[in-house]
Amino acid sequence: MTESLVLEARNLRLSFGGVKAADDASLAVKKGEKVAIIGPNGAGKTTFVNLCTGYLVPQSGAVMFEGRDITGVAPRRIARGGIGRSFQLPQLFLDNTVIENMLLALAAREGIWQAWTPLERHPKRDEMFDLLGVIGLAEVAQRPVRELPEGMRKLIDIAMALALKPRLIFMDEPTSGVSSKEKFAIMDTLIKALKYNETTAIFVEHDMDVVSRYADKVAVWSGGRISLEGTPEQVLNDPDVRKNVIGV
Amino acid sequence: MFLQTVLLATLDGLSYGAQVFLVAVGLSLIFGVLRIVNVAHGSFYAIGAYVAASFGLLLAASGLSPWLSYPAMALSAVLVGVLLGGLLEVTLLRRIYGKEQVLQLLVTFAVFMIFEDLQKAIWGVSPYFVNTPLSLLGTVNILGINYSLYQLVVVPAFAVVVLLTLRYVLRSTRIGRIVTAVTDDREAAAAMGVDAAKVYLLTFMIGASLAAFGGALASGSTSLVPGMGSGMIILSFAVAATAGLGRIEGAAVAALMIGLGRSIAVYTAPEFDVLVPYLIMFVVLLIKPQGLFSVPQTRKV
Amino acid sequence: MRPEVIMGAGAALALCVATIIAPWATVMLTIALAVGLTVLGIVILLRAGQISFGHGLYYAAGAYTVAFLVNARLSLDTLVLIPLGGFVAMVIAIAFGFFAVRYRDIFFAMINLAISMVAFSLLEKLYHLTGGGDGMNVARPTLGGVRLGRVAFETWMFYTTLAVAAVSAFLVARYLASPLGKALEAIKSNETRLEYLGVSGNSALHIAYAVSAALAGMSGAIIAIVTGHVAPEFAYWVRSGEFVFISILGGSGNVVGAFAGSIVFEVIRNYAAAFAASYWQTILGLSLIAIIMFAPDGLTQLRLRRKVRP
Amino acid sequence: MIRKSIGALCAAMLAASSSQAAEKPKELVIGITTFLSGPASVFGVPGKNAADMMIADLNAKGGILGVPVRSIVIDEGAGANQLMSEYRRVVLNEKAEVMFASVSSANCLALAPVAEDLEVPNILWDCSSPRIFEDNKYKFNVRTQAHTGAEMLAAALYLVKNKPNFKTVAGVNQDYAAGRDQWALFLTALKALKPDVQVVAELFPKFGAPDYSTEISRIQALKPDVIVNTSWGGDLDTFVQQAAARGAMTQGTYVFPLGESSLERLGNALPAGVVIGARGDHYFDHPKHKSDAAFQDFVKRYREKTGSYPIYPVFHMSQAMSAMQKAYEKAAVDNKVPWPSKEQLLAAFKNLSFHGLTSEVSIRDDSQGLEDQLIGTTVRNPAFNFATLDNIAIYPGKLVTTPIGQKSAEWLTKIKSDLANDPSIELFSAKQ
Repeated sequence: MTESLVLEARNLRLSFGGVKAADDASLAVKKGEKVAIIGPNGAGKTTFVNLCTGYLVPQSGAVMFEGRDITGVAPRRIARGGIGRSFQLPQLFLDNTVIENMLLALAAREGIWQAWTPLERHPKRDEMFDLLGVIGLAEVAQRPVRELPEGMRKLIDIAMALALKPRLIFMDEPTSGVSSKEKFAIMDTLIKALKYNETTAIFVEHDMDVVSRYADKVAVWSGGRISLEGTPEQVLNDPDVRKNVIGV
Repeated sequence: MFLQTVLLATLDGLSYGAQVFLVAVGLSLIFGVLRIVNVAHGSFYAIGAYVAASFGLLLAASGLSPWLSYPAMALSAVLVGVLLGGLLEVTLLRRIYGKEQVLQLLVTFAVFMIFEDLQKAIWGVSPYFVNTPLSLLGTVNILGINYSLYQLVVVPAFAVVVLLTLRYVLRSTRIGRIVTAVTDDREAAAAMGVDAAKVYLLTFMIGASLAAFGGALASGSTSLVPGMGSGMIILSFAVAATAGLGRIEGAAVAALMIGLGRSIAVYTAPEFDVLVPYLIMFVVLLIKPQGLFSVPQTRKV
Repeated sequence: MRPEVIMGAGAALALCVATIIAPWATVMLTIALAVGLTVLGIVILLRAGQISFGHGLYYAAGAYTVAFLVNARLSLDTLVLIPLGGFVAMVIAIAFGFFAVRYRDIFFAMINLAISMVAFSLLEKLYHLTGGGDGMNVARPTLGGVRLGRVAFETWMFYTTLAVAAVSAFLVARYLASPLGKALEAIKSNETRLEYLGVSGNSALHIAYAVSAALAGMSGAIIAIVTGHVAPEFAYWVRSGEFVFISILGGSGNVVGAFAGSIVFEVIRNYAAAFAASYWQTILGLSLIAIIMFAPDGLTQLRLRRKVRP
Repeated sequence: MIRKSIGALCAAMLAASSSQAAEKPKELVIGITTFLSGPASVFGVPGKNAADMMIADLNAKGGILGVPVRSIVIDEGAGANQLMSEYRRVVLNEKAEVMFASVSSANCLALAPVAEDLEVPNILWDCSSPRIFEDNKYKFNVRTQAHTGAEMLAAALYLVKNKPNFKTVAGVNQDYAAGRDQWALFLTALKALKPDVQVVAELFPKFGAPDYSTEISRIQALKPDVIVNTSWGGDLDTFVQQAAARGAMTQGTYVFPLGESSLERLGNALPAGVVIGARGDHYFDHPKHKSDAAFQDFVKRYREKTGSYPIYPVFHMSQAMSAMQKAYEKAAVDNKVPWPSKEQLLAAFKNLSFHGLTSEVSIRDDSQGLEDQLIGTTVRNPAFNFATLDNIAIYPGKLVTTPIGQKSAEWLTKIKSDLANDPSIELFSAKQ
């Protein structure tokens, strides 16, 4: 039954200092799905991502990835196992150029443990230029990340996760910090990039236009659990969701 | 027999532990607020001791009451802390708060080197010893062994007074709460509109005064020699790290541990008394990387 | 790479010329180059934003290895002793690294300080084994199978050290430019991202730690051979502080800086000692402050680790 | 710089080719290693002050063979490596003809082979390790004073002679090589002289320890008859002050073989009845020489300059200076040259007799100096505001120095107890 599931979070619980950060949270994601996680501001949607990617370890419950139990496994092993992640605030090597960031991701995938060939002459470096091309950042490849605007950093952050060729990617608010004019363009690019590697995607999102347009499934995070899930139409028309999440 | 050894070791370790505590607590306080590991802290200890000794000699020469040597110790601690500590903070440290922690550490390392020469230039190289405080109070006999009241009671008592005062000030006064707030969460405190520059200066002067006070107390029972600060800084560093940087009560416990550890070693394995503080520090850091009394801090992504 | 190679070659040539013009400076320059090796090790750790305030331990490990081997009358050659010193230091670093690389920043500095002070105390304590505070004399070994007189030995030791320094500098430069070296920068810059790329920052740092200890060990071995004496103070915290001092002096931007800094340090120190014997500490202290305050360009590699916020 | 270096190079080549008849130099450069920083500067700085005064005196009288002397001082406190490179620089670059090394035994052990290597005459002016000449054969090194073996033997002889009835002994010694050597040799001698002696504690507090609470408690608990402490400088002062404050200074006989250097500083803290050594024949109120005009004059001028009475490094420096002057003069006369070559100078050191401020010292074939040892017991003297010595015994260097070819650690096991009553020992007491 679980074979077709890429990710399955089962009854995750975690509390620090009396605050229940996760309280019986469960979610199942099928291969190829694009799942949006929405929820009220400050509800701790990132906590769920952190639990699934090993940054936080649940006190009870289990996280299954492609049928294997990855509960309590270190983030770097989870990353090597095929789960990529981008962050709400991009986590980049600010002093380096865009391509250097990408090349480090490439080297991480291809084997970082070599100390002879300079990174900039990595035999597969063209692949990274291609990937930057797909997401439309080829022109800034040689610019230091520090000089780029937040929206571009966001994309680079995602591109680094994609460079690992993950089978599942978590994206934490991919369009935050991007002007509303650009967000659809960016999402289009990302969806294209996901298709490129047949990657399953889970993204935390607060923009309902983006959610309704790109998600196959929507899950509502509220009270430390997935309180409701369904198709975008079902969920976005739910009266509770309309009141507490969307705010109409 | 074992209990007696422990009791004697405790009595022996008290004075030493108390002095180390005074120096370490200043180091810890400064780190907590300024986030600087102040290598020059050992110099404040040494200079405090020399200034107190000079006062002591002055008192002896002027024929005033020898009991004045106690207030003179406090006075020299404050003088060193406020004048020299203040000068250092205002002229140098203030300019490096934005820099990498390690660079700050190196700047204080440089200051330490300069202070070493300064001490020699002012006080020369002959050992100073002013025994007025030590000989003034006499001895008490415990289990057939004479202890000097100065080492057994006065020095530890001062340490306890300092500890209690610090606790009171940090918890129950406005300035203390500000200092605590800065120690616990720098950004939040800055956001609350705390005048960081003032808090830093004040903390540094207090921390330096504490080190100088530790030195002043030491001047009553130990020789003042060139290089005395270098040994003390590394020891108080060990205490502060064992306790967890920024932890006041922790420093007291760690200083006692190190004081006791050393004297127990002299009783049981005299070969290894020198190793004790570093071994304690090493083992504690292995088990609790942030020190015994550190508050766990979770980083968010 | 290219400009660095030219710079390095030019500097090496200048040094050779210097020893011919001023033979008395040969030993001083040899020592400076040897110390530069330890500093090179510090520079590697600086790439990861980490400072060891206890590298004196590895420096002493290399030096004492040589002292023990020479005093055991095994008749080992200098060219064997130098790598052996590096090897022993590296083995210790690999073992201790299992603990040390879990720490970062000031705690990394401190755990290193603690272990080096334990080593320092032991070297002083184990009097019958290590000669205690007196240290040990190291009789002059053969060099390349030849037993040389003082002047010839000093000259050839200079060239040997220069060769070791040049090869090390080249290898380290390659290392720092390689994926593994770049992973070190990533530790400083953003370790969270590194972890999510599937790379263990601890392992990358562990390797760097071992390499840097091996360099310090070779450095200590050369010092032991050149000065003919080892002492516990090699492992004292002030010595470790000096290494960090020199790395700042040279700037950690490139590998040549480690040696440049080391030579400048040695010269300042010698002249300060010669012309102001009572004030050499002040002169060194002032120059350190001046560099940190007014020459931040040499310090570009040392920036605050990025703070991460949600 | 370059011209100077080329000049130096040529000079060096010239010097190498003409070892027979050396050119009389414009000045005689000597290098002196001594502590200017760190705790041992209590010895190093008085030694340097003494050297400065003596060189000024020497130059005022026309220098050595008409050549003025200039000294270059090297700080031993900078660490062995720095010291060695400075030492080389002074020899090779500054062209020092004679080196004086050093206060610390560790540094002597390190520098002796360097001097051989550099082929520069090296006067071991203050260090005490017997290992220097017992473990090595040196051509360029010469010691113008005694070594630890003689110093400890004299103290042990004095103790068994003056306090014959003790049974237990405890040692409190600084934890570094010299401290351990001193205690080991003292104990060896003591056991040979008094085989039934019982050692109740051997404590080695850290060098530079600020606190001896535990050690003093243990002494009070164990109540040994004799307590031996070879500490010096601040460490000895701290120990005595803390012990005195706890009434521990009067419960047994204390033996401080290096105590002479702390007498003045300790003031009232040091009670009467403590056995004090002086690392040789040194005492500002020396019973044999206090009426010598030169001695009186020097002590007076030294006090005027530094505010203190001279202590043993001052005397050691006077011996080294005198030995150097004597050796140059002897070599010039023996070889009938205006200025001796290096070889001629080294030859002159053999069996050289000279005296500094106090009694005559002679140098043996193995380059070790034979120096008398002065030991006394403290008394409270109204003329001084610190404890002075009385009941002084002076042990001839020949009597207490390990014979050539033997090792102190072995030789001391074989000494006989009647050595303490040898007629060559000179006794001085205020009562006589």
